[in-house]
Amino acid sequence: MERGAAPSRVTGMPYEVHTPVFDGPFDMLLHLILREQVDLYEINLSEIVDAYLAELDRMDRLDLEVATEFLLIAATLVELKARRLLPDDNEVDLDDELGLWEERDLLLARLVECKTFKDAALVLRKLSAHAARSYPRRVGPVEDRFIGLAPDLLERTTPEDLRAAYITATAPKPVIRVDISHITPIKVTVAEAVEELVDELPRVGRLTFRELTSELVDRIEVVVRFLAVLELFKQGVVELDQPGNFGEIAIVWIGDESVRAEAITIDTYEG
Amino acid sequence: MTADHIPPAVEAILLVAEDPLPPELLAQLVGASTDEVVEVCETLAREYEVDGRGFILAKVAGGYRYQTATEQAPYVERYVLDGQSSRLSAAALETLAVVAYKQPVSRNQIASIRGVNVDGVMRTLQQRGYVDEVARDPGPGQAVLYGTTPSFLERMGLDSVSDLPPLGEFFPGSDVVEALERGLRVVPDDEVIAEAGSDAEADSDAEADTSAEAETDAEVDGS
Amino acid sequence: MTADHIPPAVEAILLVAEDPLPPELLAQLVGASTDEVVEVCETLAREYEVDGRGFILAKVAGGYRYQTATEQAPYVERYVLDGQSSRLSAAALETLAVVAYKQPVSRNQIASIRGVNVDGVMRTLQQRGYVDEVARDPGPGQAVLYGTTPSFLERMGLDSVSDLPPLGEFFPGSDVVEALERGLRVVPDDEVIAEAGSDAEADSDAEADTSAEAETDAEVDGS
Repeated sequence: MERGAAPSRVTGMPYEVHTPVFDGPFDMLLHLILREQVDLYEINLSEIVDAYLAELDRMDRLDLEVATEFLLIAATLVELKARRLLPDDNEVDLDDELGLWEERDLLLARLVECKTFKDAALVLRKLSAHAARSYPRRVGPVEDRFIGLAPDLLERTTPEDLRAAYITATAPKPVIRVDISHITPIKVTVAEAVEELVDELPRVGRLTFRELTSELVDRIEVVVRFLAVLELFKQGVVELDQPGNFGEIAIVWIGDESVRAEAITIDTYEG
Repeated sequence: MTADHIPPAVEAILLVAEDPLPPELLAQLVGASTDEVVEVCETLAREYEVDGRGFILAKVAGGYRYQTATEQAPYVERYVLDGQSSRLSAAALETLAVVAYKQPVSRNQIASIRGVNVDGVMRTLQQRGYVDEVARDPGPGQAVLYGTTPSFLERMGLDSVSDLPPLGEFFPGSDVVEALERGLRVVPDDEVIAEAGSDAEADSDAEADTSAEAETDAEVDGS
Repeated sequence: MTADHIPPAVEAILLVAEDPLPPELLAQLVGASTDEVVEVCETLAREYEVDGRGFILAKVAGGYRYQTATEQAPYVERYVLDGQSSRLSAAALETLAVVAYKQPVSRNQIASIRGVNVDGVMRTLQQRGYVDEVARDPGPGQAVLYGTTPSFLERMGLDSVSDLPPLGEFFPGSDVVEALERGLRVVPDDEVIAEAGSDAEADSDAEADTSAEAETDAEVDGS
């Protein structure tokens, strides 16, 4: 569902409960540097490099120019980071050094450009939100005396248009959302569910999934709990046992007491 | 005494309406009594006339709708003949599509699929010769059933109705699903917005048009 | 001096139009000069506003059209079921921003500005009719160049692309540039490290800090 969203597990900073969805590596880099005020030294580069590789993967056909560029950015980042980590040594080639500075400036310029358009996009969002509140009249002539006048109204309509129109006409109409979040706050993040489980499971020791979710009303909450359990399983702190298909799932805590929720790495679950 | 908010609300609704709107429906939409709405409409109609507007508010088939003033007919004709507008409105196209795929179908069935009254649109389609009465429902009430005409098929370049693009492989686009889901969501809006982050990438011709979205938009605007 | 017959004629034509009508076309239809028509439309728009009408005469995508007044949106939305077009995601909006400001622009140029592959987003935007191919790069490779469409302008409620605020307004402030500069520093200066150190201490009582540090350590060790 969520193509191209970079993994948002980010090290070098406290993980966030409301994990932002990144639209590509630049986005992630901008976010890390600007909002977290960290420098490259603190950033887990593999995330960003992974994100670049994921972008390369996404390309329908490998576009050499773009691909090279993406690789170049990733390489520059690695190089910058390596330079930050290694003790200064005098044998650095001056040309290499200058080249790196150049690459860095280029990268800086591009981040600035990217940021510029990000902010410009906010204006587009505002404009379209405003425009959406003014509905155009698209009724056309309604009087009988004009209806017959116009040349063939189907001239520019294809069978495909008709199919699309049918689909639109029969698509379920979404209901107006009633925001009741202020009445019943529902915990929907996997991170929070993990936190609860890590808090509760060591005390209880063993629990069935049914017991775990018996008080939950919302299906989404059940799903979130389930993801949290899977997460704990992946981390090796619980064991799962299911006697058969659709059987009761038993969750057994096998981690030691020192396990803390924050140490459980959460992959992002979208949607 | 009529509340001030009613006249502009009535004007706005009538502006986008495809069919004449009965005063009862208008009253419900703007939160007023039917009498008040009738009074408002009559006042508006008078104002337009006094101001010498090119449009009038006409009472047609038990409802109100905007029409062009008769004296402006020559200009309107010139525009219509010009061919600039030779296209079915979205509402008409949807109605035609429902008839095409569901025929034989009654007007009530179409209205319940589209969620709006379709009398006006059906009249237009019938006048243009794209749909016609094809049968009577054998059940009680004997509703008239509609279908598409040979002239419709000809214009669409189709041999028969069975040549219409199949609907079989259709699954709601992810934006439709998402809009539906959003309609049911109770999560904070930041998250909704973040999530919407990738929906444009999902391919879907069906635009998920929702009033729920309008709400989200408004919130974005306000933040 | 504007002839009296023009305003109502313009009103009547605009009432039956389904798309924004350029003043040139209106002028031709009502037998007036473009300037006269523009003046008439502006006067009409002002009148509707002064009279507190529920509709407005808007200039969108190079033409005039009737729209509902934004304040009436809540009432209109009660009636309109599917008037809203689906939300644009952040990715779509950013891509649109690049196309709008840089047009004509190739897909590669957009990708390199956004630092992300844009094939999917561009396809969706093109399907929705917001961007389109406008030219070919005369250089080698003859890349397709994209620009925004009238639908884009309609969606944004803009008369023309030149009505967008100048890009310069969005150029990040010196604090942002500085932060980025600091983030990409080649040589670790003592100050930055010292700062980072004290930050970590200050934050340590804030929730969920420890694991993060543990991971950073591991990562440093590993590299």
